[in-house]
Amino acid sequence: MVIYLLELSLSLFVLGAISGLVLEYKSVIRLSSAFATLASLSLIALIVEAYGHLPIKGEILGTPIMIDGLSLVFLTIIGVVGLADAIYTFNYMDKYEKLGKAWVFALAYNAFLASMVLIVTTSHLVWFVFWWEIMTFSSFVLVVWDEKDSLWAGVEYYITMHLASTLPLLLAMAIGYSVVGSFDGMGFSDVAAHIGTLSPGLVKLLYASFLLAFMAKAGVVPLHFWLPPAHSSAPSDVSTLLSGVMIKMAVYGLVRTTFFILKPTVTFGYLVAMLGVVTLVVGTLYALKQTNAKRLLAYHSVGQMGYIWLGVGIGITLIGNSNSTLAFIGALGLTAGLFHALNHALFKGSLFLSAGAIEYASGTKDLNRLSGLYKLMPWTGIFALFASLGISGVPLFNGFVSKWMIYEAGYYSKNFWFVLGALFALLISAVTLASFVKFYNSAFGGEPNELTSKAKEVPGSMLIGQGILSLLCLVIGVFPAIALAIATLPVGKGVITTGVLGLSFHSIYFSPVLMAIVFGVIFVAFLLLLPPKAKETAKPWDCGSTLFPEATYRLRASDYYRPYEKRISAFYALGGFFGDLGSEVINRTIAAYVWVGKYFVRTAEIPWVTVKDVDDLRDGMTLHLDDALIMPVVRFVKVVGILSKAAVLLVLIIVAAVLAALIW
Amino acid sequence: MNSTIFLLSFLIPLALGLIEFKLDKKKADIVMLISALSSLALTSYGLAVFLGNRGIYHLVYIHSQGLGEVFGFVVDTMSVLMAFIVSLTALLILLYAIDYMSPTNKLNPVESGKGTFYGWMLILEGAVLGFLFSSSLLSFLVFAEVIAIATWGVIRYYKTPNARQAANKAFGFINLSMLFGLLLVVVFGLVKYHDTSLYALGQLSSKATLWVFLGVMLTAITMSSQFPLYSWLPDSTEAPVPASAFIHSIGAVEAGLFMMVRIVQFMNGIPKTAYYVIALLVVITQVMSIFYYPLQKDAKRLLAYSTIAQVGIMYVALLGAILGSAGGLQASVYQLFNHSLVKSLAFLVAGTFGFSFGTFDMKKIKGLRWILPGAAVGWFLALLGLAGVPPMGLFLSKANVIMTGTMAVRGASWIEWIPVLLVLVDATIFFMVAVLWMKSMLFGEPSYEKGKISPLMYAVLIVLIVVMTVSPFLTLHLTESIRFIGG
Amino acid sequence: MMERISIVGIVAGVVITALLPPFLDGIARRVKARVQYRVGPPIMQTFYDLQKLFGLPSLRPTENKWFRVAPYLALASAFSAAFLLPYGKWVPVKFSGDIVVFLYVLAMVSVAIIIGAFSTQNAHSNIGGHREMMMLLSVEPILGIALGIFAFKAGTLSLSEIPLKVPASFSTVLAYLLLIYAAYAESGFVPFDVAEAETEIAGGVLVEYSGRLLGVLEYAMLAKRLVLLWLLSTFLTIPILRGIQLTGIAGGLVVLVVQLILVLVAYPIIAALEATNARYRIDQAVALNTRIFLLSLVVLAVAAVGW
Amino acid sequence: MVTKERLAEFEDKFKGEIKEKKALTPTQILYLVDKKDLPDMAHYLQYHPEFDESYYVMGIGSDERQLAGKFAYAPVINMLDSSGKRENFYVILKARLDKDNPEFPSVAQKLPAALWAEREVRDLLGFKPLDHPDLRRLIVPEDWPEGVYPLRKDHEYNASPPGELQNAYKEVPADTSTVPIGPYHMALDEPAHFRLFVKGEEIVDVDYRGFYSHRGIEKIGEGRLTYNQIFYIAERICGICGFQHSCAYAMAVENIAGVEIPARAQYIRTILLEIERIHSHLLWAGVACHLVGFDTGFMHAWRIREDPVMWLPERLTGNRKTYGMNVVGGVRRDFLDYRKKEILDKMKQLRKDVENLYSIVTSSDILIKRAKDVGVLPYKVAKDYGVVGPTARASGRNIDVRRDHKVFAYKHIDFDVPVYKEGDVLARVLVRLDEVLQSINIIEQAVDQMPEGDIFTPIGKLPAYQESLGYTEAHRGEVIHYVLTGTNNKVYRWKVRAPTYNNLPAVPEMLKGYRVADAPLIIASIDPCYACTERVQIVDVKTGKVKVLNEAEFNELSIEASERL
Repeated sequence: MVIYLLELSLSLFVLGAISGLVLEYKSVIRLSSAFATLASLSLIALIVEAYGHLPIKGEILGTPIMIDGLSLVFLTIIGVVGLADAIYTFNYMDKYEKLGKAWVFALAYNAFLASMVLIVTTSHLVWFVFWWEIMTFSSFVLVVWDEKDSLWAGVEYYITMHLASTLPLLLAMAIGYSVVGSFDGMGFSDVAAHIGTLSPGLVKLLYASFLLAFMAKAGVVPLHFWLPPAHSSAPSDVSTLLSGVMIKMAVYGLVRTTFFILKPTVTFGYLVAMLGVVTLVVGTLYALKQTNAKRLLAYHSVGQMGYIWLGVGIGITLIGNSNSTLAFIGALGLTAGLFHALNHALFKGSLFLSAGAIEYASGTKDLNRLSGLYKLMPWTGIFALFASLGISGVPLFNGFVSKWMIYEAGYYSKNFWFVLGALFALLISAVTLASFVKFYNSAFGGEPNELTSKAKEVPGSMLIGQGILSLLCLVIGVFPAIALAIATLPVGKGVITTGVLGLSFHSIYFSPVLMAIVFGVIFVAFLLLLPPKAKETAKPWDCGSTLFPEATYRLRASDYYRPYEKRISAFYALGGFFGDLGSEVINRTIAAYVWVGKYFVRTAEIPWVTVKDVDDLRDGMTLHLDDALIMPVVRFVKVVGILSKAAVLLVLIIVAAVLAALIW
Repeated sequence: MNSTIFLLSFLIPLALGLIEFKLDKKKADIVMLISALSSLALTSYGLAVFLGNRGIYHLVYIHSQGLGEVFGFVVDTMSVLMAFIVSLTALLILLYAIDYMSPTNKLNPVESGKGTFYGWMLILEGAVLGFLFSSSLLSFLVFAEVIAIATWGVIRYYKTPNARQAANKAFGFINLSMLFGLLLVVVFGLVKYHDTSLYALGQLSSKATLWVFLGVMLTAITMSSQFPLYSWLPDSTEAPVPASAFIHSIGAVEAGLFMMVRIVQFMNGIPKTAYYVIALLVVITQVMSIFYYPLQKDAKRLLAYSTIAQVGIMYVALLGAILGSAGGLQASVYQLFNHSLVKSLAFLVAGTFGFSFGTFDMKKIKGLRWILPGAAVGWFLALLGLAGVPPMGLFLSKANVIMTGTMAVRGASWIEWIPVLLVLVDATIFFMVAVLWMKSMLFGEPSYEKGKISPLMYAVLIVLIVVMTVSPFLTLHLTESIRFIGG
Repeated sequence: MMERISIVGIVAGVVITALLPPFLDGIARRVKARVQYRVGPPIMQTFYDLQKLFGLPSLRPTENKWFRVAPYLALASAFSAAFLLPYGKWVPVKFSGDIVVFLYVLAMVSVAIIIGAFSTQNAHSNIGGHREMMMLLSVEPILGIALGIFAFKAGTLSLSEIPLKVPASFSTVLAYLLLIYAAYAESGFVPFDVAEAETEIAGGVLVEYSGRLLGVLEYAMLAKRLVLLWLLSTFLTIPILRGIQLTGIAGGLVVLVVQLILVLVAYPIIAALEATNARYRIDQAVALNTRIFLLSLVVLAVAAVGW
Repeated sequence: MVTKERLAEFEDKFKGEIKEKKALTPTQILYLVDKKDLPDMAHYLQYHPEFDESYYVMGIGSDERQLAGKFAYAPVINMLDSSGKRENFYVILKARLDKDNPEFPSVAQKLPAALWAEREVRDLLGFKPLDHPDLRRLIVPEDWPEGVYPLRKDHEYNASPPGELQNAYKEVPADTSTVPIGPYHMALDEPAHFRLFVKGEEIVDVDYRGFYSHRGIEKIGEGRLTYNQIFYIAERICGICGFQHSCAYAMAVENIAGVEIPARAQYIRTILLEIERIHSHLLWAGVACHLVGFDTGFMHAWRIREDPVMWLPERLTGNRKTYGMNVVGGVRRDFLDYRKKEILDKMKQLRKDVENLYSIVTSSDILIKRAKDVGVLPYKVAKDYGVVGPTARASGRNIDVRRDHKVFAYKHIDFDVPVYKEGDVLARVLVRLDEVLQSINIIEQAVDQMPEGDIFTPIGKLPAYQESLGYTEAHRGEVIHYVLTGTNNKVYRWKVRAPTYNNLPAVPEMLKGYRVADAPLIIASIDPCYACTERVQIVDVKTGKVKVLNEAEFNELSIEASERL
């Protein structure tokens, strides 16, 4: 049954993919989004169906399928975010009508979603890598969609992926194959079974290549540089999938490979956790500076990914621990990480959709130029606010619960480094809050200016898309049990007992519902006790000056937190230094290449060109080694003028020789 | 196992090819179509029959006391599949050629003389098909010579000085290599054992094995343009695009490798020295091509270097085979199949540039997706395909090569890892170059007004894309039946 | 769920949080007046002020409804925070591991105020809001680390259990100092009142508010100050008294009374401090906070070493 | 007393242009010059190497069509000799302008100090300064119609033509947001509008618009009141420096009448001037503390200001402020001898209180932090803008009219003039605190040395169409009055220039690059007195209606102005 549902959704994706045959732009978009929506729905149905009886094994088109708790968590992410995003896409893509190529979109968009579904369901290493590549490929096509500033971002993204994600994966795959020895025997479990026979060096290599591959895809520092440009220049519905779903695939891969192929070791766990801490600090502090709405969100994706890795890292470190309490804390950390991945998919997805709506309505994503949108697009405003509160980890929103679990896990690990990490996570969430105060207020606060005054609320489908995700943020925030029911599957029950009222694990208890009731009661009580009586309106107090430029009477996004950033400028300087270092390395490599390349090209013909970069070399004539050896002879013969005869001669000799041999 | 099918499948093109020289225009087209179609029909029928009852059939037609097995067939998965793919690709290429070799071609319009072109092409096809089935080094030699001549013919077709030089170069190099390689081996074989049959290779003493191997290898790597004598291939892009497509995807280049595979298949106990020699040459080739990619601005030359590297990868797989893993053979052949399809697509797309803009200079071409959408998609897929991105077949075959390679060298000294890892490096470099070129070529402000290519050409491209995407999954398991034969 | 709630605690919490702040403020004003050779207003003056403000209607500078909701959100957050603190032996709402909750809920007060301040097209209130945010940004870490040290030492994250378990050690003493500083700065007493800064940015976050809304907002701010002070007094009281065996209602009451006394003593001191200080510029305040923050990291390390 | 050779050089240089020269008093030289070289002359004089402290004082514009059939424009330069001889004098360069087309080459293009003066004459008299850098309207309100010039003789003082609103503000610079300070703002004790263009909290550029509290002082004075009646107005120009103004005015008239007032009268004026100075500085210190949120300092400063500082003049003159002591030729009321002791005691008490206050103020180092390195005004800028008073002295300008021009009894008293180089707010604070102590010295000396004798020399009829300057060093800097007498004891043209008029244009320079949080302190640090600065025509900004003032109403207004603090 479950497999049928999976096949159903996949085939719906396929239908969506080929809906490009309809040719007419709008209808193609509508059709493919419709199919994607249905497919996502059937995914959700699948989740409900599969929930009771895991794991489920099967096969589709020769690729072995295995759906267990872990897959289910990520299927949920794909299903829910995919649903919202597909609905959102109905109208959103009209923005790009003049670009045409709707069929490409249909193809890439559905392929993207389908590939991710297969990634989390396949149990075969080679197919995993295969779909992984398809995912990268289709996402690249979608990233470079608007063909302007996105081009470079997309290329950067794709090349980085190929270098840092594909290569290691291929290597790992090869190593895996080398122990298994047959294509069909590449199932996760089979590889795991044979891993023992590897030499320790190769095992280390295996760990390293998996880690590198998933770091790159997750945008973990120092491999995060591709993420902000790519996410911010892609169409918003694509950014949602990238940031909400795709980078989660890295988390899936990390957990899957670590627990199902390799063995979770302590050092590896520490590595992951520390990478997480560094990432959450760097990503979020950089996000604080951004004034481009989507860039800001993208940097937060980096930061939040740090939280997830911290949780997972704690899990990897402690889950195998002999001390049962610590092992338990490990399980908690892992759960927290996965739960946060789920939550991040929700609020970040919603935020990107809102950013898209803002751009759709006002034509810009530059926060400096936005103002007073709340008046004109209240729904988008509300949704954006909920999602912002969610990501800032404000109580009663989903972000809080998972972050709280991460803190608890880090703290109760009784390990100074994890405690420190948890503390940093806590402090950084204040920074997150700050930067979303900026995001929300500079877009929605104040009064509309001449740019935004023309904006109006976006079409219904886009609102539904945002609404689904951002309301889920609130619901899960109050009733975490809903999401935790799924998030706890991988580590099995008993780690966290969740009820409608709250969640508890060994003596730790928190009840969002109770919190909500307390807060709500007080709030309503005061509202009833002292209802606001503010009938009379007035324009904001400008000290009674005449002819005042009202539009400029507010803080611009680029002005927020200047003193604070100045305070920590040393940090940014450090970041800049590493950035320069990276680009320097690349430049040196190219220079070195050009230097060598000079010997492969005759640049004498190029007049007045000093060879600086590769492009100059291209105009020269390529030299060949064998030419250098043989051409003199040939020229000599040519000078003698009997080349053609020589050729004939050569043939004759050969034939003669053969005949001679025959007569022998 | 009735082998006349295969006999006809290459005799028809050879015969009709000779007739073509007298024809031109429509007539030529028709004759060409007849021969190409018939050979495809025959090979596919043969394939069907073969799949019905698999096995390795060895048929001897001419056998003499002095010369042992002069002419015979080895019909096995490898040759049959290969033959099918060759004839299929050949047909597609020739169909493409019908409209390409026309007065509307911007770069070099063709008023007359189609006949000669078809003639050479058909002979080439026939020779290759014959080559595939050959069961003795002697017939390998003969067919190789024919291939060399036909190659010479198609390359010099435009008769420009460059074309002539390139043609002579190709011809000269191949023959040179044969003079000191295959020819010597054959002569040696005839003189010493009075037999050049592949089946005889199994019984050679290890010393003899080494020398025979090296001799054949010299010719093989020259035909498939590996290190010492490689530069004829880039120059051969002077040929008409369909010709280049043929040469690069299923011509001399692949023939060379094929021969090599056969040798490895039939020999046993190949000494390590041979391994090191070929490994060295392959590594050098790989490194060179890595350096050559970024220097090219001419679409066809870029593809040429990629061919060198791709064939190199096939040799890397073969290295695994030499170390004794059958997986190596499979990987090598599998790579061969996928490459021939992707590469022919790449060349045919590149051809449309010349056809509708009159240039192959990738610097000059901008905004391709606006002015020639079909070609844009084709180019996008072809380049990424060559770089080994799924769903295009080369991903699977490269993965295959690496996996088998790793398995072969696992636990060996680090030196033997080098060729395997180089495959990854090479793929990456080509990938970067490809992506950067696509960025500049496909998008942005168009540099030419809208170009147009005929529906037939479009059709060919689409068919190729489909085949290229589907075939890897079909052939994957077929190739697994390739095994060592000799001994 | 009921076992998590203590009715007595709720009653105590409501009474204290509702009535104490204006009263304390009255005392503070009186003290300041004395320092300045003035007679000063009556103790109840703040009650009168609030009463007056509650009676007046408010102007509406924007259609944005968050402007009107924000003060109530702030007030509710402040009270919710108060409900997490122990009153005597009674904790109104008891979670375990609620330090994090407490910190966030406390931050919510500022967040609500900030959202209100930014909802209007007014640079003064915007600047006020972003100063408030920066104060939060630079003080919250110190508060977090101070509490973190206590938790680390006490071995629990529960606000009501830490004071019962925290051992006396070098790092704990330092942690107390940090806590005091953080609480003072977070409450926005002079010299940290940069967000209101009446003579610079005309009241900052408050500038657009008037009448009842203003009243609610000021009430929320006062309540927040009390919550912080109460946290402080709890952390001082219970460790001192836990030595003596306090059991039953009586014991609880004793603790409650001591808490109250501490607060009543602390407030005039704060007032005196306020009276004898000028206001920091925001960058100076942030600079000071970050310095203290680095210091607190050192303290944390000390705690980790085990002193 | 000025020796010939001091001026010879100048006269040679501009021989052609100088039509006529006359010495109004030994230290006030008036040249009647040709308008086309005004800028060069002004520039030459201000930047003369031997007079490096000299500065542009004011530009007098007057409608002399009834006398000479022409308009007149007269920049005044205060020549301060730095060669040690201390031969200081005022130079008035009077140029006559064509009555139909009153245009002249702008001095402001060379001297920023002249910016406001020329905007003023454009607003009020319709002169046309050619190539003036920025000719936005300065004084008349936004809704005042173009082409109506209130200070021309043919304009009825109560006429109020209708007009429509027009924008006289700077453009908002790119990427900045705007923060208004004033007209109604806690940081200002009088209406004025600073428009700060900020990036974050950092000030990028500033626009100033003021003159909200115009009162018809000059216009009303001219041609309607006799020279003695004008005292009422003169003293009520400002509530804080009222006595300074009346002294300056008295001095100008006495110069014209050519009388030297009795020594005792001079001492009395001196004492009251210093008391007024102490009062003002204490008041200012209080405000400054309040602005940085240090209310304790504020309260204490003002407590001291009440008693003894305002208690004392009440005893001496009958008024706590606005003493009403002056009359042309001397003072009204004499100090009875037993008051001397009182004064000395109060001074003792005051000294104690002030030192106590200092300790309170400096007890909070945050206050120092806030004032240090903030609002720096470099020496050069200070000179270019002709900044005066403590503001100038804090920027290293060594100028003080009391000393340089030996007014009243100061010539007999020794006191030193505090000068600081730093030029930041802190320096301005320190200058003022030092001056308070200096003033206490001066008063004590004066009380000791005060000679016997009468306090008043009567003056008969004033000569018609004579002109002269009068000046004192007010607590904010040089106050200067220009009087041109008319027929039968009326005043034909009376021009008042308060110190803030010179200091205010430099404020934007001080604000740039600092933070919004500093702005109130920086603005306050020049101790601005808008009431002084903004005399002239009365216009209610809200309605644009002109009130007709009789003397009584007028006094009320002035009293309000003084009570505004």
